[in-house]
Amino acid sequence: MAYAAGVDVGSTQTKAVVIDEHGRIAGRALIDTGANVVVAAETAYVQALADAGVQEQEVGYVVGTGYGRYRVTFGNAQVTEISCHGRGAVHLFPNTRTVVDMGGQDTKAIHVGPTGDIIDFCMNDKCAAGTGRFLGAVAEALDIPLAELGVIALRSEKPIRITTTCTVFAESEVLAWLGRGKKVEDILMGIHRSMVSRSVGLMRRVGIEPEVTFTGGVTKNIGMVRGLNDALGFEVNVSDEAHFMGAIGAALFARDHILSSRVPTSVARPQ
Amino acid sequence: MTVLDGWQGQALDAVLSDLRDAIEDADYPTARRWREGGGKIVGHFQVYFPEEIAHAAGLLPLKVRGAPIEPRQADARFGSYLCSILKTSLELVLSKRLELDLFVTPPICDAARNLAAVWGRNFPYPCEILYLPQNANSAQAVDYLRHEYDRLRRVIEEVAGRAIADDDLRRSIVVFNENRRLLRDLYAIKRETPWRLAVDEAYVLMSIGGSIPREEHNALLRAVLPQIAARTRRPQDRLRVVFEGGFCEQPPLDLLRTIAQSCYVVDDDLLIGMRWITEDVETSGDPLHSLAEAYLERSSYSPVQHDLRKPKEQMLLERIRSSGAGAAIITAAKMCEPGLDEQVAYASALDAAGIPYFVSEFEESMTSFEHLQIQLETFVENVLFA
Amino acid sequence: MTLTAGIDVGSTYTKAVILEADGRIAGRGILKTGFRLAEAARGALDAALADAGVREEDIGYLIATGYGRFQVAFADVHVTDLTAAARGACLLFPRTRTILDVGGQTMKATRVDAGAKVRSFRLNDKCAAGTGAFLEKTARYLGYATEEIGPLAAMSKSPAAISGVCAVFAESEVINHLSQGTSPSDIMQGAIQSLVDRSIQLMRRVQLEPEYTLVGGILRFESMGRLLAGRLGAAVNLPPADLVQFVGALGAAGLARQRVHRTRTASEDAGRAASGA
Amino acid sequence: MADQLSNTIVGRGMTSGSALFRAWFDRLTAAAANGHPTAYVFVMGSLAEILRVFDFELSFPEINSLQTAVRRVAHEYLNQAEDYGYSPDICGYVKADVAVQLRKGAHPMGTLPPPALAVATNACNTYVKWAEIWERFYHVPVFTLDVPGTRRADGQTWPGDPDFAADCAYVAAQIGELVALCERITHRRFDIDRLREVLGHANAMTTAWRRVIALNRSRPAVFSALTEGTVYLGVANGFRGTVEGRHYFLDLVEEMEHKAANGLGTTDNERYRLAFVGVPCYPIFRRFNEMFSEWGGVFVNSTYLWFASGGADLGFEYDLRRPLESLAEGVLISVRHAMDGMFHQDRAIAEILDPFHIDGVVYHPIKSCRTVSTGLADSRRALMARVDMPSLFIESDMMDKRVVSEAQLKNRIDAFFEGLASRRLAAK
Repeated sequence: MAYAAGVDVGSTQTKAVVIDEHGRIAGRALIDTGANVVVAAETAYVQALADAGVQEQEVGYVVGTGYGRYRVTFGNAQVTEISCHGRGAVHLFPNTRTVVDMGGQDTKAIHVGPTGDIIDFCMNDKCAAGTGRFLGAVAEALDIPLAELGVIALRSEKPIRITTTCTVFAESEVLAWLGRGKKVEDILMGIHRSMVSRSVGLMRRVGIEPEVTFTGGVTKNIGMVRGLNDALGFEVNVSDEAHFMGAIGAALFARDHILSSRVPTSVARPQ
Repeated sequence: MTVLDGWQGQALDAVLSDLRDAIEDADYPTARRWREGGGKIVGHFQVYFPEEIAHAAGLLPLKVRGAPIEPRQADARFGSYLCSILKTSLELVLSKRLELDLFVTPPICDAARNLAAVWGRNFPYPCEILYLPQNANSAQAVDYLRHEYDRLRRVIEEVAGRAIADDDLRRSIVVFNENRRLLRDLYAIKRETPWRLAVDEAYVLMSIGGSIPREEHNALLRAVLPQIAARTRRPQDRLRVVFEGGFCEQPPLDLLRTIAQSCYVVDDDLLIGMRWITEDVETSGDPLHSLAEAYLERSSYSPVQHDLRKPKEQMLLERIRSSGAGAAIITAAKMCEPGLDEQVAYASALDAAGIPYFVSEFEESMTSFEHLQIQLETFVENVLFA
Repeated sequence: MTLTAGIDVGSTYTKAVILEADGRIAGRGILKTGFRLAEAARGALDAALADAGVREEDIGYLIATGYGRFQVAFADVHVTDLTAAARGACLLFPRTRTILDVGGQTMKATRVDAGAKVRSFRLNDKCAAGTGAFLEKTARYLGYATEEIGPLAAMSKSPAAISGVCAVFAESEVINHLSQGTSPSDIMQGAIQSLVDRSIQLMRRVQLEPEYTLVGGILRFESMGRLLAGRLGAAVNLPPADLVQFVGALGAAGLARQRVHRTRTASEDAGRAASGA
Repeated sequence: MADQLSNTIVGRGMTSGSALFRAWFDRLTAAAANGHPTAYVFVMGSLAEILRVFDFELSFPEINSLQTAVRRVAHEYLNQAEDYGYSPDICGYVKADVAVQLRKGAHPMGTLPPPALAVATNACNTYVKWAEIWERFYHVPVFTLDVPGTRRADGQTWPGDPDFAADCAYVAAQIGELVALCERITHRRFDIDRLREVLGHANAMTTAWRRVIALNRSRPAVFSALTEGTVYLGVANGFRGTVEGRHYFLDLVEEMEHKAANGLGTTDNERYRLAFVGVPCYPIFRRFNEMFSEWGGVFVNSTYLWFASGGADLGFEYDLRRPLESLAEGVLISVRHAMDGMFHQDRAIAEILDPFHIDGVVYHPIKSCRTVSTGLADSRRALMARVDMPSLFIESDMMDKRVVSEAQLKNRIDAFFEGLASRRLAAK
């Protein structure tokens, strides 16, 4: 039976996913992208194959996505992570109409149709303030593990109002608030709130139609998940695979191609 | 109907802190009270608006001056490279914090001219542009503006459901003349005895006038001005400065307080629209013509009006001279094209005149002032401890 | 004889310098700041006192600077680190007119007059790829250590163009260069050049005037001074290695000394006047 | 036969267009040398009609500035202006021009003369701030023509309405004041017959401009509204009211009609027909278009061709029997049309979707120009609420490559076409 694969080369991490004909995830891998993008793509792919216990020749089609998609040298086609996140989200949560993805350097809001096709999308253009990278900088400044930020934030009783979420100034900002004797949890909650309202602003641009599926690395942050739920007034979908959503979407596009190779199904650009 | 209560008979500091809360309350409580009393509101954007015309129809002219709030809904209706006040002003109405019956904006800048269109696509009530003359030097300007005011009168009459007689207008002009006179007195205190009135205190006293009936504002000012004059505070060794750059978007009170810590702001252009007309408006004759004439012939200056008779840098030097300031703080709101353009001309004029100044940018939603504070301190300590 | 002291409470390190009446450095102390700023200031001062072998009573005047300056209860006055750094630079290089101070997150350009008085200054605005942190991030991303940055950049043949205003997006430019197969050395050199260009832009805003002095944490990258000089086409003063971290504290101490001196001469004049001399 | 004709006229608009540009900048360079009086004017409300009567050379700082970007040196000019004190956040056109002035007119295409007179309109408030800069540099007369725009959506007034009459009287009075000013500067009497002549040329060009834009309804598109259209636009502005301009546009109509009649497209790979909203991305002008053409995307119309032609797309024709009055009316109606985009653009775009067979709309708001960018997100919402039409919203700049991230743009553009592709698949 033929397998399909997707490789998502992101700015900080590279993810690879192998799926079977039924779209079930057979194997996955996640590694730091590092300096050599080509090698990262190959390594992740090989690890995913191993994880699935699948031979390379059993894979019928590979789609590359993410910033480094054109460096997936062994890929058959490229699709942007925007299309892939939309596709992946609808595959895991069929009623998804809005996708919000928080990655390292950008936050995306995607409005999708029933089949996962992109109706509209929007990303932070001008500035990377309030993206996943900012949380990383804050974690560094406070010397707290990234995973715990959200947990600590939830302890806050009176969050501060914070509007500057520029990564470059994360440290001085946080120190300034500490200097003013604010509690760590209140600072963190302020940060989470401001990040939430930024992403809700993006979602409003494309129109918030439930269900909303939250994807990307930041989904691991319980503070952001709760924040989004509160701001939207309903629960967002979060999958354990949220981290791999781009790669899953890419693999699904690859699978389309295998299943109906007669019709030119790939939305990828004709080479 | 009164919309601002509880200040009568209170001590000055208590009044000031109440006003501060009212100003910082993004729900515009005084406007809410006015509507609950069945009144209608004409919201007008910065800088200048002939409020007398709305007042004469028994409406509340309300100065829409943004708010320190997250533009969660407004963001989706604008691009990225935009000043904050435009977004938060729209956010105020999208979030129902503020409800209007008519919105009017003068096209003071390229961004603001878009406001009436965006606003109009999102709300059923009339949203208008008031084309104040940009060619102040044309012989035709006064007549044109008079006709434009007459057009505005017709629009307001429709909203108010009643006619506006010339005598109504004359009565309103009398009220606003007194208001302008009282504000001139307020600024005289800042200029002559700055230790009696910090810039943030003067600001709340003036700013509240933009969201309450002027009769109430006049009563308030009449009551507090003597109390301020009676304040016994010791003059301190602080830098006397002019604050420039507050003609449209308003700096947060905390920013003004930060400045007040090290400077006496003896004059400024904060909410200059409220003090745009510098003398009493003619109360006899054709009131609309008098208002038009005053706008063009007896008025202050701002980066958003071009008038060959008012080179802005000369006007600034005059403001510094007449207020006995020793330095200037030249700010502009982030992304404010006219304000940022003007900074350059101001700076070179101040260099030529040998007046120390420092240039900065602000945003109404700022929450941290370290960046500004350190620059301000450096500036002050190097002017004072020479 | 009166000693003076300067304490610079920075976000990472707190430094203290004690000056002799004649302006020579009597002693210094440095330690990590941590979250208790007042204690850090106290500790740094004690270290400096010990180093100088003097007692606190010998200190006639003390000025605090740095972001924690307000926490130094025992300071006579405090000044901002712009003022202090400018003064420190002028003490080390008296003909300094333009000072560039590049730290982890901020970049400051200052122009001073012959009396070391600050005439004009500019800070980088928020949205600055041009800070030390950016170089380290880039290096880390490329898989190199901070101290390898110099040598790595030196190997560059055609530096990559990095123009992004936002540090994070500048990083994405780095990633794109990588994904286009640009060599790490060219990327590193490109990052440094963009930093140097930003520095010069900021210095122009205060009107370039020689001599130039470079201070701040950026001096960890020894190539920075050379590159800046190259782009400026003029010599750039660099503080001696052992004083790099003490420029601010030194400046504060120098200002304190000037203060003491002025008050003393003032009282002497008064005394002379009284004795009718 | 058609082939022979093709060889002679296809592409003529581009070649003779760039020839005219060269000649124009040579004339400006000459003026810089011999001191021939030059007027600085803007594309919205240039009032070339009046200024040509007094034989001013016309310099369009907007066009000069965008040339520095197209020739890839804009950043040098921007930096110089920012060193001079101008903020990174303000209009890049203004800054590039400030640098040109600081360089005594030195420009990639020659030497630009200082102004003897500057005419600004409120059609863009930044024009007024810009003109104040020259006022300070050169102490020359700055004339601000104030054109009252539309007051509210659907609130346009027309001849016969007293409100229109009041606006028109104001504009007419100002034109009279400008004429008097020109007479003072040039020591020449105003020649009404010369004005008739100029208005005649302007009429011919306006009619042709409308025709050229309309001809792009044909499939394949006969010109790219983003690339070729921008060159035609430059001639429409720079040569407004001249005999050269008249001939150029008569030839252009001929070229476009020939291409339309013979099915000659601007590209042989037209897969998606797009409308462009906003200002081009000059720092990567060709590359920007490539990112679309790679997918077979062709821009068949553009709001830039509307507002940046000063509203000429509206096709107002002057009545030569009453030149001055008609000029006042024309300026009021056309400039108003150009500056009022925010009120009616979403409807105007909806109206061209079918006739131009448009598959998608690309919005390109920019940092530099708040006049055209501020309301785009909202008017896009309005359009999408009205019609089912894919659209793309990308932000960059027309001058400042620091905010033009090619990787970011490409990512969004690719995603947009992926969406168009899957839409096509679904339709099958």
